Amino acid sequence: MTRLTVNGIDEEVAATTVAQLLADRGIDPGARFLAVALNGAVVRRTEWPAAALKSGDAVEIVRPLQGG
Amino acid sequence: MTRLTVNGIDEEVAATTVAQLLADRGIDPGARFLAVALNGAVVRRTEWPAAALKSGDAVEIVRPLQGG
Amino acid sequence: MTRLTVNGIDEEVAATTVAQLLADRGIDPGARFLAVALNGAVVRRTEWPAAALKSGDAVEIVRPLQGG
Amino acid sequence: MTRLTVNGIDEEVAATTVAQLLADRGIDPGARFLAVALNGAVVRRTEWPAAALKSGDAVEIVRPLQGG
Amino acid sequence: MSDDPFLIAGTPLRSRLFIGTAGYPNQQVMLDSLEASGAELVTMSIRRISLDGYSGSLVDVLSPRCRLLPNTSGCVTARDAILTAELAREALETDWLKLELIGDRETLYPDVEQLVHAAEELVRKGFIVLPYCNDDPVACQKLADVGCAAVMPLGSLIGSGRGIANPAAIELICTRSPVPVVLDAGIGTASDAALAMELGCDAVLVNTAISKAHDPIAMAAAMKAGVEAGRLARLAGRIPQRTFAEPSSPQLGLVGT
Amino acid sequence: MSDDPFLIAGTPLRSRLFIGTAGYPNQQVMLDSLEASGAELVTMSIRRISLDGYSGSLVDVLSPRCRLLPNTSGCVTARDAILTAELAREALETDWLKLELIGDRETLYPDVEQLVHAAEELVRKGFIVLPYCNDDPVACQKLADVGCAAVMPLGSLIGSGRGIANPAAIELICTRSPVPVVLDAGIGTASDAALAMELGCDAVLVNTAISKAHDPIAMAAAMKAGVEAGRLARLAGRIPQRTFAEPSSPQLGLVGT
Amino acid sequence: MSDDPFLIAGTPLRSRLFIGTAGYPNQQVMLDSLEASGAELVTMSIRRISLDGYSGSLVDVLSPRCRLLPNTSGCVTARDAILTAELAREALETDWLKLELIGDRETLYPDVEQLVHAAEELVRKGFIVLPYCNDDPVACQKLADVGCAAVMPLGSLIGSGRGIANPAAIELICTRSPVPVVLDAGIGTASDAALAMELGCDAVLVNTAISKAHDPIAMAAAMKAGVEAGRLARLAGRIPQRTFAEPSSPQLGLVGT
Amino acid sequence: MSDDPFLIAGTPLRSRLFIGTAGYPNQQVMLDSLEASGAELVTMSIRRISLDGYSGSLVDVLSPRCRLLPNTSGCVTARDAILTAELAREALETDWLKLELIGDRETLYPDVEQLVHAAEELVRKGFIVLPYCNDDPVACQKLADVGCAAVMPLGSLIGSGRGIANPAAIELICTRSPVPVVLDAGIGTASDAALAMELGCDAVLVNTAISKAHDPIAMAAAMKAGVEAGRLARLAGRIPQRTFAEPSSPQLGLVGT
Repeated sequence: MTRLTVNGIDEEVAATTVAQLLADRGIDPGARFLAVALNGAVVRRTEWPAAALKSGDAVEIVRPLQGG
Repeated sequence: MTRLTVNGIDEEVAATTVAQLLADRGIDPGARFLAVALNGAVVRRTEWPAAALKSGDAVEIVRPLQGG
Repeated sequence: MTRLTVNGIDEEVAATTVAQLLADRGIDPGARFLAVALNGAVVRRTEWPAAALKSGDAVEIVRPLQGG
Repeated sequence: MTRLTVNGIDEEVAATTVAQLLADRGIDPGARFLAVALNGAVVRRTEWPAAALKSGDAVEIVRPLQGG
Repeated sequence: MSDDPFLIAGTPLRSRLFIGTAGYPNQQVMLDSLEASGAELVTMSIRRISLDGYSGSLVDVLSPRCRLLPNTSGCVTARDAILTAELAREALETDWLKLELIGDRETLYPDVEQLVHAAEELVRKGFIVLPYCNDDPVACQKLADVGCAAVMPLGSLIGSGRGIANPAAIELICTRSPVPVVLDAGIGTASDAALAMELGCDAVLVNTAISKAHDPIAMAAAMKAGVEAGRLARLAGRIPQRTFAEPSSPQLGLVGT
Repeated sequence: MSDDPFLIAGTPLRSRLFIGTAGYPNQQVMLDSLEASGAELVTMSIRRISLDGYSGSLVDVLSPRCRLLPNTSGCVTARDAILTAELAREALETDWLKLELIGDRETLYPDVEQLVHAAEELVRKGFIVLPYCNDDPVACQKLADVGCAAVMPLGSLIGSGRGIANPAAIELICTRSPVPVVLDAGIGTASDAALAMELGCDAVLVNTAISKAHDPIAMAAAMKAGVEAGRLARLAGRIPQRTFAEPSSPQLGLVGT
Repeated sequence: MSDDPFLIAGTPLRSRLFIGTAGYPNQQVMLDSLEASGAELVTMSIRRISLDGYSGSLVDVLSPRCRLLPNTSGCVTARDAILTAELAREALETDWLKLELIGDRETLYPDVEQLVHAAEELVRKGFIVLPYCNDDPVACQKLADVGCAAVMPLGSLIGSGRGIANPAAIELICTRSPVPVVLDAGIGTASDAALAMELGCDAVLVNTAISKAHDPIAMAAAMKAGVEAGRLARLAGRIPQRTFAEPSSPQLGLVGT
Repeated sequence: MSDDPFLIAGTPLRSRLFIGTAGYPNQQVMLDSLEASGAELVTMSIRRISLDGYSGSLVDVLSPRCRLLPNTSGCVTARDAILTAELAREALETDWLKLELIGDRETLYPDVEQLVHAAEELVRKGFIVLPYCNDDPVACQKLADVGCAAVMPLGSLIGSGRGIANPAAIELICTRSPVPVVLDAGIGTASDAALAMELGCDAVLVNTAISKAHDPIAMAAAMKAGVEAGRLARLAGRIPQRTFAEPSSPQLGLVGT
């Protein structure tokens, strides 16, 4: 298991890549308008399958929402 | 008895002059800063003793008060 | 000749009716949007031929103009 | 002779110290409320006699004036 | 706005913008501005004909396009105002009247005391009276009480372009008036017209701000849009003014914090 | 107005009204308001997905209708703002960005010092940056100098509805700015939007005043008309403000005098 | 200011601040506030005595300290106002009168038409009439014409504390009035009083802003200073307002540039 | 007011009015105005001596009467401002400094970004720094955070006499500032100074409004009274502003009704 901070919350996950992390959460990686950052840097959608997660990583998974 | 309207209130009074009317109310006719009107006309202080009251008369008895 | 005050100006005129006065001035009495007052009272268009002028009369001849 | 920029103006002067420079200009070094900077650094009054001037130096000589 | 009818004296008007016809560079610009403004009610004055004969009339071109509202501008006595009103009715065959009674030639401030009396008599004579008045709610109430079809308080001095000098007074008049309130005088630009409508005015009368603008036709279109904007905003119900900030975007789920 | 093109960063925009998407009673009212506003540029925020899975997006309905302008609302550090900007670009495939960097959570006043630095870096990274800033002409100049595509000074506090607190400052910014000026924050009603345009602003951004109005759709239409009115008035060239009155009707030929 | 005499009806007054006596926490605070204000002219109302007998009077304490100005507050008809005025003269042995004639109980706006008629009659009866009126220059002129000793236009609604709603109107009245102008009603704080004097008013009448302040005595002193400040500034001749900046410090001889 | 002490950097000041020394008709008028103002803190600039010799100093006459506050007026870079500050300290033997860092020569608006950095360094060097800044609460907070002894936000452009353009912003700054707030720039007349104090400012700095007034000495006295009036009113606690009227006189016992 890997210790991550996902959207600000610490947790243990089985996933070892960004793509797996999304899948394990029931997030369709094909879904549009999603974006992911790993340790403060954006991970392009094409890199999700290859983007490895290691303990201590911080992941942000975001989407657009209403705003002013 | 005489039917008067005194400061807007109808009543029967025994008084037959303005001076008596004041006295019957415990108002010292010598008190300063008083003024009286009979049927819409001011009655000068010196005329109070002579100013006769008849039924239907309207009397105003006023004094200065705080104001803006 | 009759002494009139026409639109504020004193003058001698030959005209003896409102209709003549207009005609003498080259004002077509058939022209629309004209109005006439004689001594402070409006003279309806239909009364122009009959409306007699006597010395001392004041006549106003007006029309609409631009305004705010 | 030394090439200086004094209060923004380039000139050749004979003076070799700040004190001399002031004296040569008829500025009483004892006068109060004067201040001098040499190459962007303030030179305290006590150091004027010792403060050497070399070619290329920039000198500011200032005083308080009316202000808002 | 077809779902927002506007009536004066029972007559529906298709525009809440009234315009004056004076001071344009030329007649064509005036007509084009009238067109651009979409105004239905248009003011005219009544003046003596030039004595060297009478040469046609603006009315011919205006009357097919709009409803004429003659005024008594320049009158300083009730007598002159009433005579001018009757001549206007005779000349233009309309009972509608913008009643002006000036109390001071320099400020063109109305003489409200005479105004009320003249309005009362003209109402008696069957006129539909729209008086130019001050921004005093009691004066406006008196004018309504004597039968005026609307009240037309000033925003600021005629032709000054200073907009609405006392919005609180105009708003007070609007909340209390039993008849339509038409903001008259002082409008300088489109936001002034919009504000008038937001304060609760039923209509706005504009002349100089259009006719003396650098481009009168464009300003007429601006005033049309401004009146519509203000009316829509009034009906929409604006947010309250707050002393402190109120975030619009969601406050949760911020990145990286 | 086809004869009055408006470009930001070389891109023509068909409306000078930008609107926000937050705080509407529901999504349908938001979409109807967007329609009524005629706005092309529409703001969104970027937020963490709720961890219990992701359920479709507002973007699907908005993107066909308009150009999205993601913001960095809520960010208080340049680092978070820059990361949010890059996530926005990735998620929405647009380089456009409304840059917000808040210096105080209670007033939501921008932190202009950090704002300039973040803007500079984002411009370097290829973003089209529209920063929410204060009404300081020097700050606006710095933002233009670092390459911002526009400046968006506040009229008054976000969501306060207090309109334009300092019109002279906004006018000063407009007369001097080398880039378009978009009035952001504080607009409460249509006349505020009209005034902003009359002061010389190139566009207006509105959110709360529409979304929290009693009738958002009607207010969206009001804002559209207000922006048009103000822009037209600006182009038309308003009359000067005078201290004294200026009669509109002719001064000669008065009846009876 | 001994070098700046102020007269009403030929009577020199030592202060340009008039104060009302109503609404204080208690009589001592009122007297201390009067002391702190430096006011000479002080208003009172006239009311029916409570029928269960008469118990001494405020007048005993006030009359040695100041000049009393009875008012006709609350009157809505000329008849009642005139009778109240005559009772006041009898009770207080003064011809001075603040004439109030209310046209609307909710706004306490004056009924100017009745006011002019009542003023005319009271002047005929020998009163020195100071009428509370609206901010209409024509109304003020009429009041002067019928012989009022001063005019007292409202700044804003009585007791509202909104200050001077229409400074241009007050300034206009001041420039044209043949009699002293006393700003009455609406003053909320000291800067309002100063502004009134700067606009050209000869004096200011304040009641609620002092009596209902958290600390009436301190506010009385503030109003005294505010009136003096405004009067001094008026006499000193202020600088014009400029659109652009004007440096104060010398522009030459800057260090290092 | 002895019961209302005012300290900057722990130093008690006997007056809340600071004045500038520039632009007076002559030195005697300046000294008489200083006397009339009651000011203790007085600003001066630092300039190059005229090269044809040095001829005595204003400081000789000022220093016995007041505390000098040298400024860095005209400086556009932190480097020049810091050097000017150090020369001022050397020349006047004071650590007090009015820090000016101009971002734009036409508007004389401050360059707040450089201002914060220069202030930080000058504080490190032991100066008591009073920065002239914009009316941005975040900027004022940063200046306090780096150790400024006070903040001096502008009311409006230097020398413009436009008073306080954005009272809400000044009030916001006053409610939040951990250090004294001195209103600098824009004051045109006494009521502006009073308003500044009522908004919560601790002091006011005035130059042009006094020195360029028709009668500077009288205006200095007016400003003194205005500052006192505003401060007293602030401490007294003003009445709230109401939308409707609030009668002052008793409502019962009216005559004849």
